[in-house]
Amino acid sequence: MTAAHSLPDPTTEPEEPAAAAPEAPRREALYFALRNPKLLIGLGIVLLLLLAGLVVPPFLEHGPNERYAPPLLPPSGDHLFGTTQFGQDLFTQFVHGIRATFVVGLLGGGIAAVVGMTIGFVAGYKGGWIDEVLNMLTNVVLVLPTLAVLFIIAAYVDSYSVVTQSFFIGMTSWPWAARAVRSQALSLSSRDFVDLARLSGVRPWKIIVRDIAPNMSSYLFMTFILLFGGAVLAAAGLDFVGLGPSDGMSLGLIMHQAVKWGALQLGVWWWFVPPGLGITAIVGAMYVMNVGLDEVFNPKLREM
Amino acid sequence: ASDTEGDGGAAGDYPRAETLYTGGTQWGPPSTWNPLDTGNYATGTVGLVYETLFLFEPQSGEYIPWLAESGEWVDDSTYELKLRQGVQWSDGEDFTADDVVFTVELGQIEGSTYGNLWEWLESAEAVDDHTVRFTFSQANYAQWANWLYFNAIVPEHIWSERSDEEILTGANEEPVGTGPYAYEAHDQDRQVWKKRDEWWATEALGHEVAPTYIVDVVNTSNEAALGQVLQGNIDMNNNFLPGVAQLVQGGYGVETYYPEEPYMLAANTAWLVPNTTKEPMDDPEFRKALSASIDMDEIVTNVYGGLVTEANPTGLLPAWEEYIDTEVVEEYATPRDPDVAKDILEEAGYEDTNNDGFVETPDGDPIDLTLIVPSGWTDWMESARVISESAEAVGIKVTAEFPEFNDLVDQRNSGEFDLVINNERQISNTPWTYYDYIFRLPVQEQQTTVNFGRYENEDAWELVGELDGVPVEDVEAVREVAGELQQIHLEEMPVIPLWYNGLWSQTSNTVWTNWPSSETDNNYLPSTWRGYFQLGSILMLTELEPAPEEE
Amino acid sequence: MLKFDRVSKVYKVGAFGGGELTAVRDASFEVRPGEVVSLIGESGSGKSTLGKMVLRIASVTRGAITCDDINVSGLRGHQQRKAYYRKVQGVFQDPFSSYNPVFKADRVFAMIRSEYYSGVSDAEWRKKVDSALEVVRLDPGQVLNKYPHQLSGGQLQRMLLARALLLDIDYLVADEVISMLDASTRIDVLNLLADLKARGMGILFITHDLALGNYISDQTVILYKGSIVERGVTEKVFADPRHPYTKKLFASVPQFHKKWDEVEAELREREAADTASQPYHLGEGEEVPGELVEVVEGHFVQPFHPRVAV
Amino acid sequence: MRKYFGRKIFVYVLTFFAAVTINWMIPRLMPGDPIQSRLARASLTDAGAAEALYEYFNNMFGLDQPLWQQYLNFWVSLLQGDLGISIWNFPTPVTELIMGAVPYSLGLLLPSILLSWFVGNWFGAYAARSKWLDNTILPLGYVLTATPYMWLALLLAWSLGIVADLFPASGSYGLSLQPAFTWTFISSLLEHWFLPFLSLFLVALGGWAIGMRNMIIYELESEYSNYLQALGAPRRLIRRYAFRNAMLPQITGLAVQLGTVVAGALLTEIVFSYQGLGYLILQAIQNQDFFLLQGAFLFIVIGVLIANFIIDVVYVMVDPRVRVQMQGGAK
Amino acid sequence: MTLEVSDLRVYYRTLRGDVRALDGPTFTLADGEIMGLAGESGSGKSTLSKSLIRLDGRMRYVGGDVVLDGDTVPVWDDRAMNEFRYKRISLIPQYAMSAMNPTRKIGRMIAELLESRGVRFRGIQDELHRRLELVGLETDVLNRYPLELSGGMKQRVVMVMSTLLDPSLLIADEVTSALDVSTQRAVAETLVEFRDREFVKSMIVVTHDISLVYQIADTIMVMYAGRLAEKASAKTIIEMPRHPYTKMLLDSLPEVGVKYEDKRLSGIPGSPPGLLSPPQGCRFRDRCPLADEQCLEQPPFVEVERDHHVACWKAE
Ligand SMILES: Nc1ncnc2c1ncn2[C@@H]1O[C@H](COP(=O)(O)OP(=O)(O)OP(=O)(O)O)[C@@H](O)[C@H]1O
Ligand SMILES: Nc1ncnc2c1ncn2[C@@H]1O[C@H](COP(=O)(O)OP(=O)(O)OP(=O)(O)O)[C@@H](O)[C@H]1O
Ligand SMILES: [Mg+2]
Ligand SMILES: [Mg+2]
Repeated sequence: MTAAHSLPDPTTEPEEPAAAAPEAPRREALYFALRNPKLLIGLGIVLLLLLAGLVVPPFLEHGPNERYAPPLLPPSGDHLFGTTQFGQDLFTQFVHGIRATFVVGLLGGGIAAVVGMTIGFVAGYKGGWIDEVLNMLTNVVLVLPTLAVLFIIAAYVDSYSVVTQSFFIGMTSWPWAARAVRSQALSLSSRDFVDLARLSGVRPWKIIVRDIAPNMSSYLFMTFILLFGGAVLAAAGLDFVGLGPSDGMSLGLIMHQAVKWGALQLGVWWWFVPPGLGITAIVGAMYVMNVGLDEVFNPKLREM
Repeated sequence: ASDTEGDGGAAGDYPRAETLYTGGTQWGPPSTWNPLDTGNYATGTVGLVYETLFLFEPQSGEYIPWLAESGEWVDDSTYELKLRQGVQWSDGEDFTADDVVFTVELGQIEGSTYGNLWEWLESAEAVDDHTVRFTFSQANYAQWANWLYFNAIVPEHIWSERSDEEILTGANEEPVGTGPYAYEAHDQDRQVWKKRDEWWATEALGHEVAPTYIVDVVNTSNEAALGQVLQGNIDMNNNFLPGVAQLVQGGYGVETYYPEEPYMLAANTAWLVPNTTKEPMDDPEFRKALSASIDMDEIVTNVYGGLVTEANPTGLLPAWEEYIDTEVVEEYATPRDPDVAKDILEEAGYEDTNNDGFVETPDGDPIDLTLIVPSGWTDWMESARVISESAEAVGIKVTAEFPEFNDLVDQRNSGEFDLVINNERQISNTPWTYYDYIFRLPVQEQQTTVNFGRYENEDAWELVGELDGVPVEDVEAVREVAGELQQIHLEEMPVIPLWYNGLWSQTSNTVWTNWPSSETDNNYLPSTWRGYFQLGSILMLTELEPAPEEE
Repeated sequence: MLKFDRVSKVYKVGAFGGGELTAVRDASFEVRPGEVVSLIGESGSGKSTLGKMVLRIASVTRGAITCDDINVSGLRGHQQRKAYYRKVQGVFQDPFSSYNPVFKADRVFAMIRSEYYSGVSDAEWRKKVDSALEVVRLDPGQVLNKYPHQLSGGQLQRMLLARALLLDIDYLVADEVISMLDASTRIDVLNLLADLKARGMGILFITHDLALGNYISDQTVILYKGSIVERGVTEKVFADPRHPYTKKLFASVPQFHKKWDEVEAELREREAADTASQPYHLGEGEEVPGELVEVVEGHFVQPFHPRVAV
Repeated sequence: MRKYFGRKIFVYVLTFFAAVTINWMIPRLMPGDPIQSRLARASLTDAGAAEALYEYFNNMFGLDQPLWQQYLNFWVSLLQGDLGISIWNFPTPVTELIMGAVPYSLGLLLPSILLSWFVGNWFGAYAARSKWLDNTILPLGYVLTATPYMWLALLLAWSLGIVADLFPASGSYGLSLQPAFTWTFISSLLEHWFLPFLSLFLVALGGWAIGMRNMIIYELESEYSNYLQALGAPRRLIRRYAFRNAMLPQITGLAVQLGTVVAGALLTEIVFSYQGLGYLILQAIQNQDFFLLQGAFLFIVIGVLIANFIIDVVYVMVDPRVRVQMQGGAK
Repeated sequence: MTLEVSDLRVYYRTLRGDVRALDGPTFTLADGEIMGLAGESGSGKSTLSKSLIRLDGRMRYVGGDVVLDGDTVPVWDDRAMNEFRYKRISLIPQYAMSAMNPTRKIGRMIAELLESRGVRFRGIQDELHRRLELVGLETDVLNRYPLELSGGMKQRVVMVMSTLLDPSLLIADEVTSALDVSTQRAVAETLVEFRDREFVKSMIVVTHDISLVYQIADTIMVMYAGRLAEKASAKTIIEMPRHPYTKMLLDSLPEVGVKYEDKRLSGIPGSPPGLLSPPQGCRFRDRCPLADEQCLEQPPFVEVERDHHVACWKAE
């Protein structure tokens, strides 16, 4: 939910290459993508962590909550990230936590993206009173202090799982995305090719999905990335105050436990530093990747 | 940002050397100073301000006359109390027998915490200014003794003008008591008390409380408390502090009652309460198997790091050791051993018929139990996980869940839960309080304080009444009745004793020394918990000594 | 016949739709099959709005547009609308933005196919496309399977015409179809429109360029601030513009061979002949009526205050 | 103009209504009974007493009425400025609890929001100046925005608070003090305030810097910049213009971010045991203290709405584009 | 001679190599001359006009000289160019509509621009007011935001602003394309007025509308694919074009009064070559009906008649 504004509002359309670039824009994008250090570094980190979350856990002997080692060991060869008060291996917890982080990011960001984009598209495309109503809805949700609402929901919802958590995060974090998508869709739907599609008797939702959306696919993707980051941070916040899912493992939960068990006061830095670092790395890498993408898709920015 | 009415304009510092900082009892801003609001009054309201007739010191088992000079059973239905003379309320009025009578009679207000006293108390009358006579329809020695040291006496001249509601739930913002301290100030995060030089005990008993100020700090969390302890901001803390063993061993200047495991005195028993109205927990064999399956070592060493000890099979606290019938225990206790658990299950017909790795009931119904523990109670949550794991190891499917506290209370009181951990009864003058907790009948729609498992056993309940009727000094007689109850408990296992929760207390010698310790003569309970000043903790304050000035 | 009967359009404008803007006011005229009607006016005069109303991209606020006696705004349901678009189609100003840049250009054909000819076999469809492309004189091999940016503006614009032809339409709205094209390719597209007209198509040709309007149209409609100020048979309007606005337009068109001053002088000469007694000269304080006056057969002018400059 | 604000206010009222309703509804529809829990804490030995007290409290808090009636009552007393009495902290009025916390929360929020906004924008503008700066400030900005509020708070509490012992790591002022206008008190207040402030400030800082940097790059590419360059205007002037114009979207950005920052402050307060609304809300949630929760939440919502409104007004004042548009000027 | 451009080459850097957008034009512009620069889209008109004042990030100066009033113009040196900009060479941009800072009042913006160029605003204020009145604007516009003006008004403000320091050379790039005919005329006539009043010495008016340029220009220069095709007086170009491209271009333009039924015009078949690797020789070769072997060689831009330059072997 942060960095909503770090997606600039290119009300100026991506200019037409016209005669200038007879090369397919996609290939050009790929060319710049492969040469954009921000994109590559960001993507690299994200993939590395994703891989760690996906591939490593099945190879680990012990579960994330298993108490099998001596307590509070600092990082060492046996326990890369050290152990907890209960002799749980923090590396194991970390890789499992990464998993949850990605799940929340994908699901929460995904739900927010779907809701935000749907609302943004419909509002931008349909206009009129539908736009007004949706706009109002967006504004209402936008002004709500999301995390506070999430606190309340999370605290009082029964059988709270990662999926439910993602759902609620998704349902509260879409407004800025809806706004951004709406303004894009608005300017796109006044373009002639949309009118032409209408004249071809294509149904509105099909026009949105097949004509408008593909034209802002990079923008949508970037929006999703920001929503992903927002969802991860929101989930971490919830987990941290102990309002996260009660089962499973997440980076926020590790921090929660670290704090609860006095890691801070006892100087057990290896308990609370890596999970936060993990979140920062994932989200930060995503954001940096986003700038890279922006530069790839936006010729104006490439010169910088 | 503050509400410091009554600070008399003396805003400013509390000199460190004269101030005792405590913490661990107050979990929210101080909001009421009403001693009758037993679960919510600001830390110290009873003990520091309001006082009781006696103290009961569990370490020695002694009843210490306090506002009362003495008391005795004249006959089987009459108790006569001699009050101390020369005691004054902090507003200068004399403390008299009328105050005591008035306080006892408050029990007649509907909703009073000791309303049930009047079920067997017939009357209380002031014989003279310093003598009160109580007439009983039934002599419940244990309960009466308990009442005498537990309940604070309030001044009639102030309280008699109040409405019933005000008396039971009012904030009582300017508490007038007989105790060694008076209200000084409070804010969201603290309560400040100031020493009263006119305290009666100084003259009468030679007791003098050492600190001029007591600042009780509101807890936000255990870990914040840990930080404050480490920084020397708090002299005595009564939170459960994770990792305190390391602190004691590691030269952080933090001390506990025992210098080594279990570090703490035992304060109460943590019980695993099965809902005996539900299948299969209605089967004592199953309950025993469940009890046998629990890996207590894991909880004691890994979860608590040795801060607690496994409870006696009867669940009675060490202070009640003399009431335990060792023969009964030897004969009837089920050992904690997974193999034993498996045997019991097999014998009782619990088998894994559908091969999912978990046993089914003899009728073949699958068993899938949920153990609830309040969300955020980290040590219990961790313990619950251990219990779930060890139960599953013998084939009983138990899942640990962590609802919000209120939700848990709801499930617990209404009897919806399967398994819950509870430690509501504290140490007291008599094991009666524990058996009352375990066997109390009749089972109500809402079980708010006792017998959460809704276990019904008329015989046992009758025995509990009998126990109440045994004079508290008669150890032999108490043990006899208690022994019978222990047998029922061990055979039926309506609640499963787990461990003794510590009387969490960590102290620092930087400003104050001579804290209660097993190593010294100061053996009073080191606690500010509600109800513990009456258990002698108030005397701990009189033993404190300022730390020698450092060069 | 495409008939405009006192058509008006009001847009809501301003921040949050506070204000109103009348883009078209009481416009009435007709487009007959086999006829090109030029709609001429300055920027913002409401030309495109009229076109969009025909194409149902904008709604009609007042009045009615009928196509062969069917009220265009009265169409209900997806099927009716589709049937309508089979008869009436449009081509827009900017050939580059008429194509979705992320897809190949011939997607405009594919859309027609999926909506109207879903049963047609590949071969048959191919033939249909080829013949439509032939009409617009495009080589299928050169334009199919290419991205829009790989084609020239003229090619793109012609493909759009071919797309309209796939539907055997009766009426075409051509909204500034050539203004974005290079001078050298403009004329080809214009010629093509003329050919279509010869095939019996009715064309609403929207432009701000008088010369182009004149080149192919039969009827001319001059639009000024949303109102029709003059209309009629093209020759008559061009030979003898009456309304001051029309005259001003004429005087401002850059021409070869004639400089602006010369044109203006010519017009002034003619104006002298115009007497104040003409029925379209309003007296002091008279309201401008909505109705046009027929000055010569087939030449209508909106009455005006003669001395008021526009 | 009036119409514009009329509409805005309508949206605000609607938001307020929706937010407050959600907040009213959710805790009540959830399992658990705050009064039972309150009584449970009192360890009443007498079942009859429990019942009587239960009824008394239920009646006093109006929880025995049907839900719709409770809802109506709620609005009625809200409109009278009565937020009720805290259940958890009975019998303290909710207003008193909140008023005790709000100054602390505001004291954290206002400086951190405003300062981070100004400094962040300044940094961002600075970053857009050269490739070198861009490559150093930008990644730092991203790391900062990507940092979970509480983690940064933890790091600061640990490193500066516990290890280096430069600042206190918890509380809002020294335990030996009483609030007063003395230097000792104020310096203690500031000492305790610094770390929570710093953590909020830093996280927000990154976001603004990035936003500004992106905006200003767009502005520097704009046509008026090009034109000015073609006329030989010095970079200084062009940057100034770009900065000013890029600042405007950042103002709206501020409105969008407010909710997040407030939430971040809740987390930070929790880490530092700071005496603000964060701790109150958490307690209210855990104790199902409907009234306190309503009150605290109400306060946040009103705060966010007012801030939004101020931002709206400011925006209209500083951006001629919006102003002209609203006055129905030439398009 | 105001301006002498010789063999100016400016390319665009792209991924796949240089786009030779401006490939060696050589021409002169006399004092007081208004030169229309015409040509189809992509022929390099804007590139030429930009080269004379400011190369944008992707443009690369390759070679050639520009001399203004006897001084070499260092077009390759952004810093040194600042001396020339505004004071001696000025520009009315193609995007005049959005050329002003939307959040500054116009007057303030002009003042700031002038001060930043070391000119005292006070000293020039009266002249500014006079010129605004000349173009039919009230001085009140200085107190307004750009947003509050119509397109035509903005266009005129920019014109006044650009010429305030009486530059020798003014480049007007497509300043009328976005306007409708009547405004177009007013703006075009103002340009002539500026020259007549010597606000500017000479002017290059870039447009793709030959008929418009014919109305105001003294000479017309036609570009094709980054090169010059023809330059002559306006009258000569319209009436006696020599280059086949000019001829065909003029032939394809309908005029008021010409009707399809009467005279079917035809366009120029084919399209201009890509400038990434343009063909050797005459770049119009592929579309030229007269082309032959000779055209494989680049025709020089020669004076075939007095003040009539053509780059075509076939133009005798
Ligand atoms: N969607 C819309 N919302 C509000 N106003 C509009 C909208 N579309 C057009 N207008 C306004 O309606 C008027 C007529 O616009 P229209 O597009 O019909 O003009 P036009 O004659 O086609 O102009 P141009 O030559 O520039 O294409 C203009 O003032 C325009 O600003
Ligand atoms: N940024 C760029 N990168 C690559 N090629 C460019 C760029 N800008 C222009 N070109 C190419 O340079 C050539 C000349 O462009 P220029 O803009 O000078 O044409 P023009 O004659 O002004 O056209 P128009 O009439 O459309 O403005 C064109 O082929 C164009 O494709
Ligand atoms: Mg089984
Ligand atoms: Mg089974």
